[in-house]
Amino acid sequence: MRELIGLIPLIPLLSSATLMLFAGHLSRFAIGLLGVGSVGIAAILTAKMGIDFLGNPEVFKVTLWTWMQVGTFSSDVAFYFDGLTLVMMSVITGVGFLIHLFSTEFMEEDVSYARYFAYLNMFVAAMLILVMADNLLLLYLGWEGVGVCSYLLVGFWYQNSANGYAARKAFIVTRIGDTLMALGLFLLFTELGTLDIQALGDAAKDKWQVGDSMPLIACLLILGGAVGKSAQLPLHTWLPDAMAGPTPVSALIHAATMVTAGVYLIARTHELYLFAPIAMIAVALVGLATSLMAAFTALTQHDIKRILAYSTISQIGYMFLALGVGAWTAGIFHLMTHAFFKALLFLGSGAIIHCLHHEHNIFKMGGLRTRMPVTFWSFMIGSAALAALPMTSGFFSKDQILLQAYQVDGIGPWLWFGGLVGALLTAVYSFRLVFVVFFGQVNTEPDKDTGWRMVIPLSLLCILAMMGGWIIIPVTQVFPLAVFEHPAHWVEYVSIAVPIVGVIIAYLIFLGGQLKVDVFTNSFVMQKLQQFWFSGWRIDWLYDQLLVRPYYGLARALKLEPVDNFYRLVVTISQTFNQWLSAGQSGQMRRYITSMVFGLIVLLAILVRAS
Amino acid sequence: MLMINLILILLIGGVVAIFSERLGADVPRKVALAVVIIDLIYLLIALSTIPQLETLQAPVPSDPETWLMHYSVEWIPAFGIKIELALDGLSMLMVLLTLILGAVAVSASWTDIKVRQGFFEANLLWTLAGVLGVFMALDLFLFFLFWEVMLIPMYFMIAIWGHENRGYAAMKFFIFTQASGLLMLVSILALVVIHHGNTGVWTFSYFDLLSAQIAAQTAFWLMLGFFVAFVVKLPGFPFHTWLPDAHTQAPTAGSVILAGILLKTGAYGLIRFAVPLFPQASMEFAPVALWLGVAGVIYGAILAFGQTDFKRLVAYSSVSHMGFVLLGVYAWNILALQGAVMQMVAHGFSTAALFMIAGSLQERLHTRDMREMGGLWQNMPRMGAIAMFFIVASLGLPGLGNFVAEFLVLLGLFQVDRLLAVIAALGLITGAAYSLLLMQRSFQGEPDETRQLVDFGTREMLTMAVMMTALIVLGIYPQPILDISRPVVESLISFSSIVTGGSL
Amino acid sequence: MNGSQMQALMPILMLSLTAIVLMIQASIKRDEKATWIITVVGILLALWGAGYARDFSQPVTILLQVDNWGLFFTALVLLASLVTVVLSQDSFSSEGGSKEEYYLLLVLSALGAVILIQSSHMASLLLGMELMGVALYAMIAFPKKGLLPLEAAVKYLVLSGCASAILLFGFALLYAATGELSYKGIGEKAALAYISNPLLVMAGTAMVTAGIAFKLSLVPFHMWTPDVYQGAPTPVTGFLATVSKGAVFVALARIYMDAELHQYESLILALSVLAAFSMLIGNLLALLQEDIKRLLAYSSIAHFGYLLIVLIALTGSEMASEAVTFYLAAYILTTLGAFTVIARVSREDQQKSQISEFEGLFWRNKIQATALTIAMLSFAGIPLTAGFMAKFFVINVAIQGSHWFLLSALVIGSAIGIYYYLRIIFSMSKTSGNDIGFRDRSGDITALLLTVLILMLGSWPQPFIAFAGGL
Amino acid sequence: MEGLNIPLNHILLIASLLFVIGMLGLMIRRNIIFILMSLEVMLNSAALAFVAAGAHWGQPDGQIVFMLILSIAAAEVAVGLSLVLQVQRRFRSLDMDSLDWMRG
Repeated sequence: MRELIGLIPLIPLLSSATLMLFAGHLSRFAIGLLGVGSVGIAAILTAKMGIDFLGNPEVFKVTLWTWMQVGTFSSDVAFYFDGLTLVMMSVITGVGFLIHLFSTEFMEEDVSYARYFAYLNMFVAAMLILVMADNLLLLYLGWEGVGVCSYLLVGFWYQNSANGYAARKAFIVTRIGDTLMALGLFLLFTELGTLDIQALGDAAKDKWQVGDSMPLIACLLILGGAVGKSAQLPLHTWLPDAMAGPTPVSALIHAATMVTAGVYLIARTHELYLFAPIAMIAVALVGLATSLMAAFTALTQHDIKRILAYSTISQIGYMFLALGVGAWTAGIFHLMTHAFFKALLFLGSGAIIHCLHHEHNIFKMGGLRTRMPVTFWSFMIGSAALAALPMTSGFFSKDQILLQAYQVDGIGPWLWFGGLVGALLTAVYSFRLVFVVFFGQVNTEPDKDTGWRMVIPLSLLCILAMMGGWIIIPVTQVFPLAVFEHPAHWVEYVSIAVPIVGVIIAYLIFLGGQLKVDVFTNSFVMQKLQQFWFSGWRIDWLYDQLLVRPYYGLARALKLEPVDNFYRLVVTISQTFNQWLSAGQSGQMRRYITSMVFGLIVLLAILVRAS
Repeated sequence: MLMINLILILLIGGVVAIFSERLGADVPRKVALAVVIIDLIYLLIALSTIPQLETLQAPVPSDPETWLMHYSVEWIPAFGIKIELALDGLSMLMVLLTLILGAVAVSASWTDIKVRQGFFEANLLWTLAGVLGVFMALDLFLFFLFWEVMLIPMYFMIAIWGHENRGYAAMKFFIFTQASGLLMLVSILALVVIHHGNTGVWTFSYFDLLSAQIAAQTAFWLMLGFFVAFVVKLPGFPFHTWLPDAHTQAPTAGSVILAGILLKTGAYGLIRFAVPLFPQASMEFAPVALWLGVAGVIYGAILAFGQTDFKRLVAYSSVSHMGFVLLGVYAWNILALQGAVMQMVAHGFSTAALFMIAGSLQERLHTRDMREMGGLWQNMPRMGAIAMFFIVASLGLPGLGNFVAEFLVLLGLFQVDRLLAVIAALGLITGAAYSLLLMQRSFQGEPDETRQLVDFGTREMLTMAVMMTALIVLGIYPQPILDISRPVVESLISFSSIVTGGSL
Repeated sequence: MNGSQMQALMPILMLSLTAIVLMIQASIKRDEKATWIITVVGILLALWGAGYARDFSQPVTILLQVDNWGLFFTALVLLASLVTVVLSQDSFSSEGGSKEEYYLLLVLSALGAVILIQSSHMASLLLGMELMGVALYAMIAFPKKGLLPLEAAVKYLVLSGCASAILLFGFALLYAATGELSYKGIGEKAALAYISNPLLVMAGTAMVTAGIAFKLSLVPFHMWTPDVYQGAPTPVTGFLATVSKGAVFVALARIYMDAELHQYESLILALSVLAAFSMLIGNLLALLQEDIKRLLAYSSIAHFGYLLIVLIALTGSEMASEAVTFYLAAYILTTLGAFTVIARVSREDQQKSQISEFEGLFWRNKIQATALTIAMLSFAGIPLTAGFMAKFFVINVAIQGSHWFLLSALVIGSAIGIYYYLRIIFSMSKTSGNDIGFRDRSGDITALLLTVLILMLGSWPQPFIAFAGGL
Repeated sequence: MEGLNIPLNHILLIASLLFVIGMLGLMIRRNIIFILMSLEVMLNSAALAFVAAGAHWGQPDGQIVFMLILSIAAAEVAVGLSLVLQVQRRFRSLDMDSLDWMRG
């Protein structure tokens, strides 16, 4: 069975290749079957491996072949399987399967049906390779692979240039992070002589001391990669734009799996981070700042998918916070629950968009509670989990994060407080969404209802979003045991109460109308602030001014090849000489004689001078 | 003799192609394809009989008998000039690449050559012959001869079958390479004269000249002569300006050969001649060369980003990619050198394919201006998908050949100079920027539904499949290639007795 | 003078005999065909004579030096004359419609060249040079049509006369200083005279150099070249470029070596200046030239600059004399090849030597276009052609003599040169409206033979190098 | 003959003077006839130098060369004058400066 682990990414990959090569020869049904079935098989295989593992929790490694071996550098195509891998694989194949199934209905009318599933399958394969990789180079392969698939899927509807722009932005911004990560790999290899993740940990123990500068630099570089892929400050700007892709793609790639790869990466390399406490704090601070920034932004958006996108950014911020405070398990746990409820929310929004003629603006929706009951309940459950209302999956994971953040020496309470503010905002914006979209008057009539291929994934995800909190993830062997000392009870009570308060505030403002905030929000300062938040804190604008425009300007300035000017100058000089000299050839013989006389004088001068 | 035959087959094939035009306009291309494939098969059969290939005995650079093949016969004894050809792992890779891409080139211009097909195919075959000569010649005189002579048929290909501004482009190409070639000739002769002065023997043989004793100052200047010639061909910053023009104006097959093979002769020259002949001087010069390499990587990428002409963009991307080769060579450790070799091979395929796509677009749209393209995926989905493949290959997607190359080069460079590696790594980002822009402007965006365009047919798909397979294999299982070049690279490093920092 | 000496003079005798026969024939019956045949036969006999005389090489009186080296160039000059005769056959006509006298002049001019090559004495140098020159004036002015030949002839006559006067005056000064007129004599006495009267020796040397530099059209004595090249009928231009310049260079080399002039550093310096300027200015002048004959005139200026390097580096290298031999041979063959094609394409029409006239030549006459291409590549010094091996020799000699300054001038000049040689090739490869092929058997055969020789010399030079080494 | 014992240098000086005069003539004169005359002056200055040098060394060679120069000058002038006739006929002028059809 273990040897067959390679099949898990291979099957979606083969399916993808088949779909690309024989797209024209397959019926839509066959395409759907291949696309969904391949991920389904992967999911079943994963489940089998999971059951085996839970019965006999033994870590193993399967080497397929040597990828490259040059000098002392060697990297294999090898898979490593432990609890963490299992969790990630389960999320990818499980949630992935549901989203694939959902897609068959969502994309039903699209002409590029086969292309869609080809990309999606390829993504699943790449993502699996990412989490299964035994060494950082293979991980990097998956890492870049998912990036390309994300690019392809964001720009899936390439006919619209805006989508293409969003896709390119997504790829290039994450590439910046990827490059930092690549540099991190170079540094790790140069310092530790290997890229095998397990070997790295051992080598680090031999060569590094806690607090050294090398681990700090290396960890920061890896953090750079994680920040890019997980859309954290300051490289988060691509994710809201990436919503240009089909909604199931947003669910799978930009909510459940790919964007959490950064969390996985840091968790996977946590042994290195243990040598760099400053890097850990950096991770926590990045996470907290991102989660607050994104929460404020989500509050002001009115595109349903952008709200969810900012919410994703914010939630990943929580995961980073968890990693930064050493709550590895809690971080991964939140990763999993987030995958459930965020996929649920995205799919729900997909269903709405699907049924509402591709309407994205929440203020043009409303009253959908009765029109689309399944979707409504999905949203309710999803939002509850997102807001971390008690007993939902989100509650368990977020609570753990906040409590463990509180434990950190020194800044712990501040981190906790920041997290709480975020939690409050989360509750507000998520229920703002629910109240605006599903209650009130009907602004747009849906023209169809959700079919079974949408209902089943939604229902299953509802269950997971509700019950996911009780799953115990098998990562105890992976991470060092957290010294968990239960904080004072008031801390816990406050943590539980804050989301509920948030929901109430949202109700009062957006549904009940009891809380009149118009005067407040219409004030000049608040207007400006709202605009500021709406624009995503003008970070896009900043990058545009600082990087994009200068680069375009540079490219435009250099377009005509300034280096060639040198060669043109040489040519011009030669031509000028040619013209001068040619002008001398006037045809008048007396000039010729003069030239000869001149030559004679020169020769005489040279020769006689010497004598 | 086998190596001579390889060249002769192509030369004679060219003559046959010219005369075959009398049988019909479409005969020469078939002849050309047949000739290249025969040559390839001949080579493969011959290689399969070499016992060393299995054991991969490390060749000693100065001992020709340890090479895979060696052939030597007197030519101009007055100067000790011999017809001396030899093959080791590195040249074998290059020869294989040449012949495969040669076949691709014939296929690439299957339909776009409308006049004087016979002469065209002849020039193509003769260029290939010249390139083979460059890769196999180990007598410096003979090497120089091939180096220069291969340009003439290439010149004709651009000058006769090129696009609107072909005269200028062909001229620029020829003058750049010839002028720098003259410097190399002076260097070669100076080297030989010095060797003659020391030993009283006239010889142009690589194997003898490796041991030439040269004063440091002189060696530096001589090395510079070689360096300039090779870097112009590579092309490295700031000698690259001939390339965009030549590429843009050349017919498709010309671009394919130029980008796929001809540029590699520069890299090959650096690895084979410039550094081993003058190890000490090269070491001293390495920092400058490395900076030039980095400059090429970044500058090429920025300029590629600014272009509106499809082929020009790809041409500048070559400048950027070949910058990595320069970095790889002058980092001069086994990682970086292997990376450089990989880059030579992988870039050969990826760029050749992109030029072929550019050629197909020009044939169909009669323009290379990307402002007049857009949404072509809609019209030609197969071509779009293939373009996407090669574009992600060229931006260095792991799993494809180019990534292995760039990764190894950067990793190797990192051991030597971290700052430079960091700057060069920016090339990964800028590379993504121009690659995706290319895709966006040509294949994505608003489609023009009124266009009636023919998608890739079987011939094109087959050709592309060859290159795609090659890149995938290079990407996920590069070890065979690395193993072939490893002994060469290792021995070169040990021979030059240069120890550059790092853990290697 | 004994019989053996007479045998040594066989080529000269044969040419003289031909001249006499031609005169007699012309006075009996004017018949161009017959004249042509007699000329060809005469030159062939002289060629045979050159081979025959190899067994009798010796100094013939004080005036002439018959040796293998000279005989080789004699043969080369005769070959060039032969090609000129073939090309002249139907390329232009004189006042009266036929041109029997032209062949006579050609034979006389060739005779002058042979004498010049074999001269070892100032008097024979003078005789040879003037015989060659005066006949050439008339040849240039021979065509009845157009003003250009006449203008060219007058300019050449006056300027050449002036140069002769300078040369003579220089020799007079040397004679005054040394009391000798033979090269060897001058060489023996000059060193002594230099101590007592350096001014006289150096001024004389300077003027001799100037006179010869004119004939070789070295900068700044070069200005006549383009006008004469352009104005003269193309076969005559070819003759001038090969026979006249070749013979003068051989004479210069003889003076230089026999009179041991290389010991004077200031002379080396003067020659270096001439060479450097010739290489640079010659190439620059040719750069944008539209007339192919003028272009080749400028290119010839550069080429004699390259060749001069060999003389300058004479003492530093063991292979200088081979280098001179090889370079001159390569240059003469290449120039002949080029002018053969130009003569066949432009025919009588002076205007047809524009480069644009050569557009599409590849598609009109493959053989001649290929020949011109090879010739241009040879001029540019591309491997596999004679020109490359020639340049190879020059660079080799220059490196051995460590003349880095001249080498850089050579490299820059050659780099410029590539442009204009290539321009001609490019224009031939263009597709022009005029794609009608023309057939021209004698031209094709001549061009083909010369091309084969150029390629042979370039790709299999060993036999020739061995031969040249034995001269 | 003692009275005629002029130092060689003096004669050479005069010859040089003549030579320069001829040269200046070439540079200044525009009429072809005068140009040919200047040429004669230059050639004759060389001849004079030869004679003087021959006398200085007591050799006949100088005078022999003088004869040679005379005949050469004659030949040059013969061809030259015939060309002059042609020039007059075709260009309708003897102004050397008008013969500038070829340039560049």
